[in-house]
Amino acid sequence: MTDLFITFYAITLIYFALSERVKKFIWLLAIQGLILFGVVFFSLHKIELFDFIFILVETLLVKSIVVPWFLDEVRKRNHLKREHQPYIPVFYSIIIVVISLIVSFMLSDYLHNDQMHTQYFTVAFASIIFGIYFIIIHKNIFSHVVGYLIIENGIFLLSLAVGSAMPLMVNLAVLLDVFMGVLVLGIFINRVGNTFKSVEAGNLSKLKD
Amino acid sequence: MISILLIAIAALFFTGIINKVKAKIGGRKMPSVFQPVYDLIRLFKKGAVYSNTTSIIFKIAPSVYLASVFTAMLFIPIGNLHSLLSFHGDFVFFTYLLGIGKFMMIIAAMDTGSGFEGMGANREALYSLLVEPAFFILAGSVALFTNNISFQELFLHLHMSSNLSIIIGIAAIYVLMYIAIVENSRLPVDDPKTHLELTMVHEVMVLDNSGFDLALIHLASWFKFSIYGAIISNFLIQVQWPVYVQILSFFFIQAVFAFTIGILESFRARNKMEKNPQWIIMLSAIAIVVFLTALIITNKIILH
Amino acid sequence: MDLLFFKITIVLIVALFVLPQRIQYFWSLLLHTAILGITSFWAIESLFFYSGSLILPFFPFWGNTISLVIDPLSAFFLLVVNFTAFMGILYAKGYLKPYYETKNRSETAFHFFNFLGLHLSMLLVVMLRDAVAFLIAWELMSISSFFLVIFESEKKETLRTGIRYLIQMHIGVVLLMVAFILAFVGSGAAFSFDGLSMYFAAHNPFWLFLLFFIGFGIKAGFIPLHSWLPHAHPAAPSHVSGTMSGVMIKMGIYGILRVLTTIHHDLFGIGLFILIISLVSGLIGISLAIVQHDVKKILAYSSIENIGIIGIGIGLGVIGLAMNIPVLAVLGFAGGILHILNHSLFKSLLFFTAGNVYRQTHTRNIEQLGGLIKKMPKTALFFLLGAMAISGLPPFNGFISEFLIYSGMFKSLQSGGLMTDIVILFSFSGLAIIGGLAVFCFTKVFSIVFLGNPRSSKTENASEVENPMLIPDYLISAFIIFIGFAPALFMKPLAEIVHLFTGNTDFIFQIVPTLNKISLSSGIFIAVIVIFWMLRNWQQKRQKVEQSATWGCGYSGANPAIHQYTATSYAENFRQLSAKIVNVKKDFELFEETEIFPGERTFETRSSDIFEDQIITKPSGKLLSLFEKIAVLQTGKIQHYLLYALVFLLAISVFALLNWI
Amino acid sequence: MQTDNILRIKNNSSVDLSEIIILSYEAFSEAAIQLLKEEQNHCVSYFAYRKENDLQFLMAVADDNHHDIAIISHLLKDGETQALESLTPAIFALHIFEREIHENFGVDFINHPWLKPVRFSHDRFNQNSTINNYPFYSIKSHELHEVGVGPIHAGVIEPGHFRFTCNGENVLHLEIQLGWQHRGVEPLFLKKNNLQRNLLAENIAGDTVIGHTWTFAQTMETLAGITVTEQTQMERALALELERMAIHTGDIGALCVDAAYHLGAQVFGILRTAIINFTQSWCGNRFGKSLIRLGGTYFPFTEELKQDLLQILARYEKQFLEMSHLTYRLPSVQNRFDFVGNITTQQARLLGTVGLSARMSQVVRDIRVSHPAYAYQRFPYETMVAEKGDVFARFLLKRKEIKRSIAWIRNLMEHFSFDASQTKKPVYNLRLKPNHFALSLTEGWRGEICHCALTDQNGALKHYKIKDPSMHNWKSLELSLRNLEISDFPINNKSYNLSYCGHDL
Repeated sequence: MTDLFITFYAITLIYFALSERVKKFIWLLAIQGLILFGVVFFSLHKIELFDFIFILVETLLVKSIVVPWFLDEVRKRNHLKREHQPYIPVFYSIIIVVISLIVSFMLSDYLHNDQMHTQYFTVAFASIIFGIYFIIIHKNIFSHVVGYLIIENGIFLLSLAVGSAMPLMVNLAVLLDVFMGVLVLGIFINRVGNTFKSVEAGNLSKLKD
Repeated sequence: MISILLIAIAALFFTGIINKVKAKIGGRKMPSVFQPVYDLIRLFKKGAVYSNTTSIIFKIAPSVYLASVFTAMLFIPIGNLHSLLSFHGDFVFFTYLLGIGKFMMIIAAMDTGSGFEGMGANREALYSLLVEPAFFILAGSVALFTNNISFQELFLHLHMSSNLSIIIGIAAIYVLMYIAIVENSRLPVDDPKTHLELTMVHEVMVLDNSGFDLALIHLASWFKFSIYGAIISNFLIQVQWPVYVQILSFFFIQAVFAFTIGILESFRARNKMEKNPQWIIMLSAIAIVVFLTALIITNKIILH
Repeated sequence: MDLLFFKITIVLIVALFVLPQRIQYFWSLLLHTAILGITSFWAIESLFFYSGSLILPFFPFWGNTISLVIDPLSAFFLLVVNFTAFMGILYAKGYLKPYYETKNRSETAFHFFNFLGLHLSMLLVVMLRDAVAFLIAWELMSISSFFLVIFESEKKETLRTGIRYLIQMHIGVVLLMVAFILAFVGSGAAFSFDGLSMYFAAHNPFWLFLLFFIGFGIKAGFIPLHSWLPHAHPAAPSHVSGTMSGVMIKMGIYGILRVLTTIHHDLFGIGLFILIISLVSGLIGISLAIVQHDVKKILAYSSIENIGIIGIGIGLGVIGLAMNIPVLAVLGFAGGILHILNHSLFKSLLFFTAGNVYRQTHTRNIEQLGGLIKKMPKTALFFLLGAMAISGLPPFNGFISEFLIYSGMFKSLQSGGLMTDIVILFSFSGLAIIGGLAVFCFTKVFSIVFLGNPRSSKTENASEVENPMLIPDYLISAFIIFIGFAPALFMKPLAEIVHLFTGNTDFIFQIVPTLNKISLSSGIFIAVIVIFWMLRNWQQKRQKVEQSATWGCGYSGANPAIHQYTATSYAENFRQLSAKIVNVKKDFELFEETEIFPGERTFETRSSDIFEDQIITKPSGKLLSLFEKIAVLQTGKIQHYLLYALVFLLAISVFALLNWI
Repeated sequence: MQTDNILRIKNNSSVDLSEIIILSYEAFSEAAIQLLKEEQNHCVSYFAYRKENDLQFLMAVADDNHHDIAIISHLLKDGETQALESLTPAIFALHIFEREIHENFGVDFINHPWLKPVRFSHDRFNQNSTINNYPFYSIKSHELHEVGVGPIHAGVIEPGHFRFTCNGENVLHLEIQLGWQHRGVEPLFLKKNNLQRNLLAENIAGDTVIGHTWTFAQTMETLAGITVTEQTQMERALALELERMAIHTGDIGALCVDAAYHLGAQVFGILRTAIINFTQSWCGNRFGKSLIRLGGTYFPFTEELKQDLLQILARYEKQFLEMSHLTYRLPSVQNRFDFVGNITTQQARLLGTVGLSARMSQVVRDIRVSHPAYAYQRFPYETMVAEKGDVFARFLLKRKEIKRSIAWIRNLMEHFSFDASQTKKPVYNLRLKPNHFALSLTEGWRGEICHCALTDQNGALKHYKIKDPSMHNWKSLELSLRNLEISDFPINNKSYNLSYCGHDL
């Protein structure tokens, strides 16, 4: 069953590469949250109840509801509609995401040992690579936040891959980190949005001067 | 042999159902499901006008096109009903056979020396080239999954037993549906209803065809739809079902397929032309995920 | 065979120079026929009646007798070379006719002499095993083809192209020499192909193979070693380019195959290497073909693509051997080798028909052609046949070889490991894309050249060429269709050849029923076309059929020449997707924002080969300026390529030496 | 600025011809350039007419800030060389007027960059220029192809010929050739009686019946010196806003068709029908023909009609907002509309676009605000602009204008009570002031409509000049297409929805 969610997760990454609209990004993030919930639900029920509930809350509530909702608010307030042309055409992004998926799958086959749940590693690695790539190719600061969240989802999966006790702590830290990040960036965008109509990273360098 | 008949019958209703669904959603009075068939019959009875610019290529292309689609149809089984022709790697032949029809249609469009038709031919050439890998990767995944390389055996051995094979099924149906849409130039790649030549793909390619030739072309694209519908239905029909159930479910699935396309066409706008390539290559990307899944199922990638 | 025979041959060939111009052709035809007769006899004997190698003592050399060895691989190449070269000389009769007025007796004699030389040297290349003799034959082949390329040497561009070609060929030959010497030094075995196996058995084969691959690859035109190819083919007369593209570049493939027969371990890396280079060559070759305007340049780039397809087959075969998947090995090799034959057929057909067009219109720029199907209907149909065959469409021969490769891949998916499967995934996706791109490319060429309305006055006086010029086209077409419809007949000899590599050829015979079904399906397809066509004619007899102008929205003032798609326009949407690879520059000044009433503009595109730019032109330019700066070479003008050769050679040799000696 | 000797009049007013100062061409061009350099000014009409054997040029320049219109004039004597230095290189927006004068009278405009036929009028000076040898702009190349669309389109649009110079899918340049349905409307005005003129005005452009007829009525009423009642004024403005709503709704529907969003297309079609059906119940014609008549009307608006209208509006508004919001938010529609066919503010100013086409590029140009008729003086209208100048901006602006029109109509309904007895019956027997010049401007749904009329010493019409907003805006469509894909043409064309017959006249 976990494999099923893993595959869906891989497909969401392809859609991320294909999409150009901010709204679609948010929507995809919410779906990823749901998929992560599915992953956790079907694979972690052996661990302690408290941890289990915690993770469920985190994936279902935070990842698929709170964060997307918050981002949507930011989007609405700033009238963000669409990315300007990313630095690399979408056509190539799709090819790149596919290659990163293949590499990631092959890597997890190569790495498999008893300490690691390579199931999660497959898309976790691809997700992190793609998140970084996503940040690189987009100009809009809002999309950078989205890329950050994609990486975060990847890290979440990676922490599932590494073990069962450790990840909670890792995750907690990451979660807080991201939460703060989103919050700060959100506020920041809100403020910047008033001065700059289009929230582009290029404009930020102007802000420094 | 029966499978060809079934596919041909389904083809006749396909466009009618799509139109009916679209009309219903748009709140218009519905044309009869048979309307496209009537139109076709009328076309078969008509004379033709040929451009002075055109050569033999233009005249023979529709026949070759329909022949290629018709011959391709011979390879498609339905459940237990065997196809007329079947051999190892027949889906390669199938794809290239459709390719020869496309080749002829493209050069026939260029034969008219019209800017419009050049445009259509050019678009068709690009899109069909982009969509080709998706079909091969999908076929490869299923071949890997079932260890068979002909349509007949692929589907006979396709058992949706585990969770992962369900993914293969869903994703394959999804990709196939969109391949059918690209191949037949429907929304969101192309809109057959938009009235201006400048935005169309397939319709503008056949702008100069008339009468019998045009009827052949229409018939070929119906068959094409029905062929893909049949392939999709094979993913769902189980061979252990009784034959009549198989036939009924074949028609049911074809109808659902047409219905889905009708709904899709009502509720979304078409792509911007320059976005089409990336949208089409996405199908190959999803097909690759299917391939990876097949690798997991066959324990080529060992995960735990 | 002794020296006397050899001497007689030379005398007969040299006799060309004393014969009058009219007879030269027939004399050389006679000689070609004789050569063809003898060697084909050997080849057929070896391939069909005699299992094992046929060994003929040929030439005493430094005390050793150098023999001609004809194993099935050689025999196959002998037949392919003979057929294509013979078609070339048949075609030359008509094609050269206009040149008799401008060229004098010795010039034409020299041309025929070289063509004979090319034919003969190619035959020797595939028969000789001794390294020295092989290299001499190889060199002979390069030099004779050089002289053939510069036939129209009054054109400066042609001469430059020829010299560039010669230099690159020499780099190749030096690399081969180095490779042979390294093997000789490393193993102490015989200085020949047979000696290589001993070397390879004792060492990691990859590096020496790499050296061989580069040496042979320059001839074969693998990207990035291809840069001579798109220049030399258009410069040469059509019968020469047909022969060069049809068989001469295959000599590189022959070399690689010959070396591969001697390697028996550590094959995976080699296979992967061949496969990757081939995929790249296939994809980039055809992409570059799409954006050209020069019909022969398109065909040249498409040769690179086909070398890629051959390489994919061979690469997969090697991987199959390495991973112990016999079905992949057998069908990969079978497909690759069959494609050698197929490509020699349709590529020479395409070059000959393109030659017809050039002869009648005096332009190779397809943007100035159009509507030729009405004036040159036979040429057009032959070109169409070639175009469909090269696009790998059934029921023609190109499909059969691609089908063999495909079925090898699909059949081995289950038995292969993860790595193999991923490799296969990329291979069949790549092959599918290459096939699609070939359709894109050849629909473009065919439609722009032959269909629609004429685009310039160049086509006004065009008429169909004389029938004798079409004879080779008929023969080749018959062969193309024959392979397409009866592929099973070719499987037995193919098995003989594949046996050299795999030792097991069951799978070829297993595929025969499938091929028979393909023939059946093709037959049904043709029958269905005929039925629809007859139905259509029957219906149209009863109905009113009119002629009228193409629909132009009711506007009657339009100029039909500019209202149709051009080659550049056709390629444009593909160019946008592959801008980085095809590197097309537009000479066009965009309209400014405030330029409401635009001024005069011109528009032109140029495509430059990115590999040529990055690997040859730029580095050699930089090196040159570097040398100039440090004033090492004060001599002034040096050929860029010479420098390139030197540096490249040194680098490779040092690299190779450091690794194993 | 030598504005002191320039005659300035208000919208919908007439002036004696003798008051118009005739300048030398140097002074004329200097004044014209001076005036048009200012951002608030734009040329609403520039034409020539025969005054005996001489040629009198008249230019009307509207000043948006001062709410008046400057009139300048020049007389080209018969004996002089029929060649003048063109003003177009300085003021691009004048190109179409000069071309028109050139076509009609053969006056050569030196240094005009684009001196091509406008509409192939029957009495054109150069009879050799025919519709099939229009000198299209062409880029010298073997590698480009041209696509000619029209005059017969696959859909039912009016005839026009569009010549695209393309590199593959990309349009490098578009040139539009019109003039296929030239009917000679302007000369007809001189021959007919007033009722016939009224009917003719209704048929200038079939989709701008109210706009053109109202402008015509104002021109004639000014010349005759009669005024219509307050109620009639309000009715006419109401009809104008209804027309705007109906056509904008239809346009949005047509945009949906071109984006292949069939649901939207059908719903907007239904909504448009609701509005035009109301017009039908009011005056018997869906497009408002026969509603506006000189001096009065046969179809006074009543309180019952008001109730109907309010009901229809309520229903319409709810559905329209819902559907347009859905359309607006649909990602596939957004993808199709965004960044397509962009016209920058600078370009819009250079082209001198008017109406919707100007406002979509942040150029505030609205006659209802700058030169308001009585109805808009009493119930002011606030105009608005869109930002980006692309198809999406045009879609959005149409949507907003509909909303604002509804609000304006509501305001009118609330604060004005209609009474049929307050209206007068039409009068066709008008005595026009002799030797007068009258000008009227109306903001039709497409943009400003300008009618000018001149009378001779007997009070008969001597010259009648119509300018449809499309005259300015067609060039904007040409520019929109530059460096765009050819498949984006239909959607651009629909978003402008310019008039063919309004241009061809």
